[in-house]
Amino acid sequence: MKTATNLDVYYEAVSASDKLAPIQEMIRACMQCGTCTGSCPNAFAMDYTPRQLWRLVLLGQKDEIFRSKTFSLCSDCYLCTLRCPRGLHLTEAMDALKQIAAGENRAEYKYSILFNKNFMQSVRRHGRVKEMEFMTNYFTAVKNPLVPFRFASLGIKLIAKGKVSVSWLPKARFPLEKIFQKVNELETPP
Amino acid sequence: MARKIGKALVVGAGIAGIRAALDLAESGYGVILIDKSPHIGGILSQLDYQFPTDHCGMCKMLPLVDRDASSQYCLRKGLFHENIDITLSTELVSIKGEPGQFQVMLKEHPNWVTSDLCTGCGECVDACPIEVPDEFNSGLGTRKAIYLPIPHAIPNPYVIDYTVCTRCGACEEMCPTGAIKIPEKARGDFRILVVDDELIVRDSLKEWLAEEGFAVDMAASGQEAIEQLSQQTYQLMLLDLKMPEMDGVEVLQKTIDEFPDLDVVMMTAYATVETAVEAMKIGALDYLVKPFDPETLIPMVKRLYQERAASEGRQIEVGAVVLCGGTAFFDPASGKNTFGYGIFPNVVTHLEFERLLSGTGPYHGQLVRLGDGQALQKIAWIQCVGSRDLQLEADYCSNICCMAAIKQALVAKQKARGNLDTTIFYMDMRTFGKSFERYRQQAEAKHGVRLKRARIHTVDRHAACGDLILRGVDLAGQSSEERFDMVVLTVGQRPIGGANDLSELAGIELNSLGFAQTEAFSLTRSSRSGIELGGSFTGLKDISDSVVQASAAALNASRILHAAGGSLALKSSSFIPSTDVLREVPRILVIVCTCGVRLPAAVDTQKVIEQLTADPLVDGVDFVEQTCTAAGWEHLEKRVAESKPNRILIGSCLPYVYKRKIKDLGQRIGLNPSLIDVVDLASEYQKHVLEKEPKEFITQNVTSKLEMGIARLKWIEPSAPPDIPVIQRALVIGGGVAGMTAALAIADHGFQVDLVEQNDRLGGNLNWLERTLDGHQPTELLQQTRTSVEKHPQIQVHTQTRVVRSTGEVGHFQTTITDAQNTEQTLDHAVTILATGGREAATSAYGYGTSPVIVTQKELEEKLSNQPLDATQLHSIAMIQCVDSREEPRNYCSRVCCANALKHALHLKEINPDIQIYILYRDMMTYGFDESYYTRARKANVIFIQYQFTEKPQVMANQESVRVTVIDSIINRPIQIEADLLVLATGIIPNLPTQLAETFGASVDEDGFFQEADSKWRPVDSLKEGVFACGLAHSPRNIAESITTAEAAAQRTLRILGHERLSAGKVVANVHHSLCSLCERCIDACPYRARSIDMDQDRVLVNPAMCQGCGSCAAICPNGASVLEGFLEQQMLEMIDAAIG
Amino acid sequence: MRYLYYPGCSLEGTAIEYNLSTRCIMHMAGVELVEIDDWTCCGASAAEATSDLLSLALPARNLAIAEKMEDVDEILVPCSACYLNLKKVEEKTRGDQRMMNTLNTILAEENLRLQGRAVVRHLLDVIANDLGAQKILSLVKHSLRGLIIAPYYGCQCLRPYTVFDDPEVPQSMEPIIEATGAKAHHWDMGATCCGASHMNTRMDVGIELVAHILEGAKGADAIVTVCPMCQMNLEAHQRKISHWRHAELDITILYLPQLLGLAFGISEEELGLNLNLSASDAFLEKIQKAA
Amino acid sequence: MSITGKIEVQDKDILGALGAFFKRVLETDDINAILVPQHLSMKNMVMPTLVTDPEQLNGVDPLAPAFPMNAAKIVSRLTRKQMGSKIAVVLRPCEIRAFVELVKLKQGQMDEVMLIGMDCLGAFQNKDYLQYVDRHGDKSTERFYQDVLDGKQADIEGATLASACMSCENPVPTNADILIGLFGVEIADYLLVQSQSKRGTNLLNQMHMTEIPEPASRQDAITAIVAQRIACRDEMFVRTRAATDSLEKMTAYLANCVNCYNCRVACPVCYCKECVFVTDVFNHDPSQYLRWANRKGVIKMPTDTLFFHLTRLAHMSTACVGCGQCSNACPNGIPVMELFRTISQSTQRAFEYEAGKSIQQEPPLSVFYEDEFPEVVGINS
Repeated sequence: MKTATNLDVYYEAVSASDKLAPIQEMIRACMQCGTCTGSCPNAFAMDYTPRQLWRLVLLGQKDEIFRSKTFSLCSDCYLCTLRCPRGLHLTEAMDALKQIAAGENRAEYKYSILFNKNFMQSVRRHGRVKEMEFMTNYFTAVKNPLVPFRFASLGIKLIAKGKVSVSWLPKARFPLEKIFQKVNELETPP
Repeated sequence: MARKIGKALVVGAGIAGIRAALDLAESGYGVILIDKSPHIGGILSQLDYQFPTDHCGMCKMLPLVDRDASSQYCLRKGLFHENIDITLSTELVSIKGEPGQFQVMLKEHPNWVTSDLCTGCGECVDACPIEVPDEFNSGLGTRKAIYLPIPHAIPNPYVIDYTVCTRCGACEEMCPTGAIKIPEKARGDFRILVVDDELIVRDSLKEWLAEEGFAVDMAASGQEAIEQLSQQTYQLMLLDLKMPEMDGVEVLQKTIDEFPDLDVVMMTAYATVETAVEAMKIGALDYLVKPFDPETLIPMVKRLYQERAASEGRQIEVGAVVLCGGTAFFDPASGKNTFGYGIFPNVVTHLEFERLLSGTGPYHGQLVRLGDGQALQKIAWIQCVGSRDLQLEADYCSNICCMAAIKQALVAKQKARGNLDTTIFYMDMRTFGKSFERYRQQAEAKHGVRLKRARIHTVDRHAACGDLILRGVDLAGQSSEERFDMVVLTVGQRPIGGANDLSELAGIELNSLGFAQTEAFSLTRSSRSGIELGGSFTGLKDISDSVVQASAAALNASRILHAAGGSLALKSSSFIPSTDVLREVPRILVIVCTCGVRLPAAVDTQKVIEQLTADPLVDGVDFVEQTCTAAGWEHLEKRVAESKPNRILIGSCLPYVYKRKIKDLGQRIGLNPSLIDVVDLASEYQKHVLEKEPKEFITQNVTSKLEMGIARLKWIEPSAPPDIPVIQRALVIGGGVAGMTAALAIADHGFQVDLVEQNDRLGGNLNWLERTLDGHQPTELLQQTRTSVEKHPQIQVHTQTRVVRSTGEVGHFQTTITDAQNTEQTLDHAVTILATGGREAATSAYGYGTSPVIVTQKELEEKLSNQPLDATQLHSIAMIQCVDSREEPRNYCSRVCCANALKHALHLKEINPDIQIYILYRDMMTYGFDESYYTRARKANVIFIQYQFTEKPQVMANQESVRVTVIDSIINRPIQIEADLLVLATGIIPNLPTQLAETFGASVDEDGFFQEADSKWRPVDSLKEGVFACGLAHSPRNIAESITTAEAAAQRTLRILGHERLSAGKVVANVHHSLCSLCERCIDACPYRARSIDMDQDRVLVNPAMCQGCGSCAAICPNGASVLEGFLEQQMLEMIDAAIG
Repeated sequence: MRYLYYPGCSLEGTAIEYNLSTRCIMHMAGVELVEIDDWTCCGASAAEATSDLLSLALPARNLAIAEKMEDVDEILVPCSACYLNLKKVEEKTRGDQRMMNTLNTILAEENLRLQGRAVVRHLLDVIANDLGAQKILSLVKHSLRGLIIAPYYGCQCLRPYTVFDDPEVPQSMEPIIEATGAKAHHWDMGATCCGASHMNTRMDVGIELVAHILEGAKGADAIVTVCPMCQMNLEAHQRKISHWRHAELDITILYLPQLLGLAFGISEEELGLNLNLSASDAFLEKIQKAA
Repeated sequence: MSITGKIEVQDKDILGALGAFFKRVLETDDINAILVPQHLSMKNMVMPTLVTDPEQLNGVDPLAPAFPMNAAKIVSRLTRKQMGSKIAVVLRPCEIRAFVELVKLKQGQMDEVMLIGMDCLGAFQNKDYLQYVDRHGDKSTERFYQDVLDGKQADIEGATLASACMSCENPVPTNADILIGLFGVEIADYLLVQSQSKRGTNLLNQMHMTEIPEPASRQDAITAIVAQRIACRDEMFVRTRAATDSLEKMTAYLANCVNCYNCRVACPVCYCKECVFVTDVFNHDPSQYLRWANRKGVIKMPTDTLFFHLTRLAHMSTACVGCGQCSNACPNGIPVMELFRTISQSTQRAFEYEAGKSIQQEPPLSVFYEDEFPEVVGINS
């Protein structure tokens, strides 16, 4: 018989204040049928399949979840949401996990978080996204010299086609500072 | 003796309807059995094989005593019972009145084919130009507008599908017997009013409809329409929704009450469909979305026209109604259709697959790929298609699909002689019924059916080879892709179309899912007294449960009839006093129907006469044109009156058609009807004619058939069938809810009942059950039932009493009982019901007994109700399901434990929402509508962890807490649960000592439960007639289900108790003692245990009421000491002789 | 016919040609497009991964402005990502007063107010259902007979809201393609995922997904898309993918309106065909020869 | 526990030794009577005698090549009901097997009989035996067993073993309580005695037999003789099948039958009180014969001969032990045994049944198994 001491998972009751709670709420009716995993185009690249991820969420395995790359690999294709026989909003639940990861600035998801952050900064500043500005900022932020290299040829192509204006600033500017602030205000608990 | 016979209406002639009808008819009531389809048998007419035996067996439902009252052959082919009137193609229109006195309106679609005249030659089919999908083969083939609804029915007249028939009359011309008469009601009499403000719409509609021969008028506005309606009678109004001034809805409101006979169809633009739907609520029949073309409009108008033209109303009076509305199935082509159903030819539903397996199916039972005709090699079943799917608003399980899929896989494997790979993709394998678990394990282990726990979402097709590709994920998380030749979608139940209408017209409630709602603790009682529910109308069920429920429904209907004064009829002998011809030399009159000119054209009639009259016993041979017509029959009777034969042989077609006529004729001329016989000549000689056989050959064939009939008649000994006296009392053993229910049911029919209970109080398990999953109160039920039993003047309760011994057989048992004071008493009774119950199994698994925090489900329930347990103080509870169950030696599912776990979990969550509850399960057996509680429990944050049988949870406990370690199947890692309480679901074991069962001639199955005569078709009977079982002694069941078995068992006894003497069939076995060598082989061979040896007299005895006339004894007896009345050896030899002559 | 028009950021940058061609063919079809004033970014997929509320507030702003503008309520959106984000607001506020109030609290910062009138329409929906194949056929001047075109729908115009087509087996593009005289390529990759922003963050995964799609298009002359993200993913990395896969997977990728424009006889320049990264000369030649 | 012992033979007087042994059996407390074949006078057949007086065992001769009847019928008569006493019966292996069948058919009981089975050397047909005994007088038995044990089957002093015996593959009894063995035994010195049941062991224990090991030569001798017989049997099967493989040939095979029903009377397992062939069923109307004749122009009289044999085959072939009494009884020399054994071979194999082999095995056709003979029943096809 296995004894408790050599278990690698230890289950703790999840308290309602936990950040996972709202996500657990979203997927409670899950019955582990695996339709999500079977449908996911990115499952092949995931460490935990979506079904396993939801299982970990239900079991409150927060550390395990945020060690996993699974949710960051969700490309929002909505197939699982469409197909889930329980009608669960799984893509939204994936997004919610991404949000927690972003909020906690978790190093594991550096690229996605930086990508999104820089994107949103661009939006916040100009109202519309300036691809050149945002990509440059992203490349700077990831601090990995290889990443921009991968895009170099594409970037040159785009510039050559005149699709990415070399000018950093958009023609029109509609800063969304107020909206960002208000959202932030509403989301910050009193 | 005054005979008050009640009458009941049974709606739906599927398996449940047939069972209910037969039960009521056998008790002596008159039954009207209707079905809206043109055949009986319901869905089962399409299914050839049933689990767990993998073949049919429907005939086992036929009456066992007084057998001659009904047909005694394949029940899938036909049902005839003298107390049952079957009207097909008939629908219910309304039910008015009170229980005991309902006025029911029926609508009959008269068939344009006179069934008595149709010989089934099929020439009409060749003539018919219309071809439509064949519903019998689930649309896998086509049929004509005139067709056989099912290929095997008897009688099997052709019917015309008037919704597609063009009335071209081709069939009418072809019919050789003039059986087809297409009514010439002109469409011109059908007046249609088209109301639309747009001229172009009015004009085109008028043009299309006029072309079809309808009378069409037009109105350009609502006002105009109302004026026209007041001047002229219209049958149909096509009404535009959006019109200036007065819109369609307003017109509808103004006319609907004034012209109740007017059908209204709304015409609407896409945008206003919702308004049109509203209009239907006011009273419009349907709507059409503009723009529409004639292809949409014309069929709809035709259908409305036909319904009006073809329907005839009929009012009947009945005391009670059994409503078996049936079920529909999910259409996988509806909605997203990710399986490619209807797109890929080899994606079929499991209903269609039944037809593929069937010898009468479109491919004659050959398992081939549709399309290229290659032998199937790999088939996949996908479970839960349209079930357990919240997106499809189907938060329920369809009960039967798991077993259906396993059965299909096994039958398919058998057909393919092993050269077939079968895989079933499932979520939970719900093998909750008796013997199902073993069946499943055998399928896997012995026959190699693969079961994979995975929900498949999409079926793709390989473009080049047509293979179907399934992608799924296994438990370990591995995605896999597999190819199959065929994919079978096991589709879930849906309420029948028109369920709402049916509920409205019958005045009964539906549940939120659209199935019929039953009352608390009943599976048959609808919300309206006097209307009982049967079959899958209350949720899909397997044959066994359907049959039990139908008998229970019959019982409750019978109660209503009885209470209303329609007491069970005491049957007077139906034997007709007639001339004693036994001592006379046979004088046989042979009458041959010429079927117009067909017979003389094919046969040398003179030669027939010559050959037959060579036999001195043949009194004469006569030819009559069409005995089936009134004139022909008159001629026959005249001829009989002239020659006064003492035996009559009629050579014609369709012998069953003459059954009633013969009875009448016999009565009139004082001849026992069994001395009049009909042989079917037509079907054979017509076949020979088609095959162009020479005339001599056909003549010989016909002669030989007639000679066989003569040989049979010569040897017939008309004697009254034997009967046995009945002591009209019942014994019920066991005073739990099942026993009490059965006792009350019988006593309510006026019969004395002895109820024997070994404990000092009645109630059994109800004494500790506090609540049910669906929120009903067992305590109240117990209180009521116990009081009724104790107060009932017809029930003698014997508590602290046991059965000592019993002798005898159906009709008269003598049972000795002994009470606490060891006082013996002998009871005489006709029937016995074993309701000895069951109990929660004891266990020593998972550390039970070592710690007070490890309890069973029952103990938890008791702790919760007596409240030594304060749920508000608990933090965490673990529950383990299937303890010692679904593995040898208790290799069965106890059916109630999963529901119980949910019940406790939800109850605990209600008291204390913060308790963490973990349910460790193998397969959640929340079958049927209980599935919604499973969902509810998950939503209430109960954590469900599936464990593998091979890796059971590990438990470590001290006196305060327990630690459960379980490998979660999904993440495949051990999870540890610290719990304050561990609850074990140990399942149910029966309280039916083998010795007790055997005392009554019954037996127990390998798990100690009552062994049914047949698990599907005679689920509460023992093989020995007169002994029945119900409740937990029969099988694990919840309260309502147990009660239903009790009602069913009671109903089965009423068939016997209702008679002073039990009449056997005419064909029963007998023993010629002088020839008998007492080898006793007949006793072994008798499948009905009807034979015994009388030690005192050294004789083999036959109980005529138990004997079913199967002839096994006569076959095994080497020297004819065992004989079957009506099948004498001389007679058989002579018939064989005639046949080969 | 008149629609409000929300081009979205991409159509001002990497997908200029989508914008050009959409405007061209709509003009040809007699459809008037009224660009929403001062529209801003819908949040793309980044907002979703950052904040739930923000991902609704950003599109809500645009809907609120739209509702102020004209008497038409329908907003035509060519970009699928933008479409979904805007649509999500429409769906989530329907019947949910609390959500509506929350968003309006935010929008009040810019003196905007959402009423819930706006109906978000995808370009494909409008082409397939409002114009219809019949109308397209009537506009074709240069039949594309002889060409085989693979319809690629992507995800977000189909899912999770099933508005105008089957979300698993979409078909709306086929009659339109066939109206141009070309043949639709029969494949089952039309509704699969292109990997979205994986190309930026996890190129290995993105390439895997795109490679499948390109492989599935074998036999077609071009793939048409209705989303800038899909277009970019399918066309930008073809060389690399071909190299990795050891197969020639280059194929022309066009926006649907570009294809229609060609059939309508509009010049390549006007349609911005020169801006495509993957419009091969061979394909353009075949177009010339078609008919 | 089986016991093997020996019956000492003095002066090569085997029959004498057997007589003495049976006498000792009869003298035990358990046994009140013994059924054993004896010569009543040397000119006679050897017939079963029921002996209670040990002094009346002088003519014991179970080794004579005479087999006038299958004694299973006699044992059945004796045990059909409770007798109240215990008897020992000395039987050939085929008689034991026939009795086992009869017990299963409730025509006898095992409780009160002690079965003593002899290694069987075979026998002549009745008429051959009478000639043989005529020729050799009181030496006939001795000459016979010497010849047979020397390996002769045919042409034993001008006579031939009955065909049934020549093709009998069961010369050693099974299901006996006590076996008396000859094969592979130096019968000049002793006879082998062996218990085959608990009851037999008990009895031998009471008799204080000298225990010896089974001689090594015995199994070889048995194997050899069984092989010889099986070869003979199989050759007979081939011959008989060829002679009966069509209705016409079968009719010819049985053409000599005169409906005397002797074969039925002689058959040990034909147990009916009154055969259906002597009931009214076959008492046809006189006009019937003419009708039959009319149909074909000629019919063989008496009728129903083929039907009679087919009926018996249907009823009894699964119980046939191959004792050959039917052939022995036929006045017209029809090889009835050959026909029955050939058919039985097939029917018994079909039901995986061997007549007389085991008391536990249910006779075929008592129970209908849904899954048997799918090709016949038509289910599952």
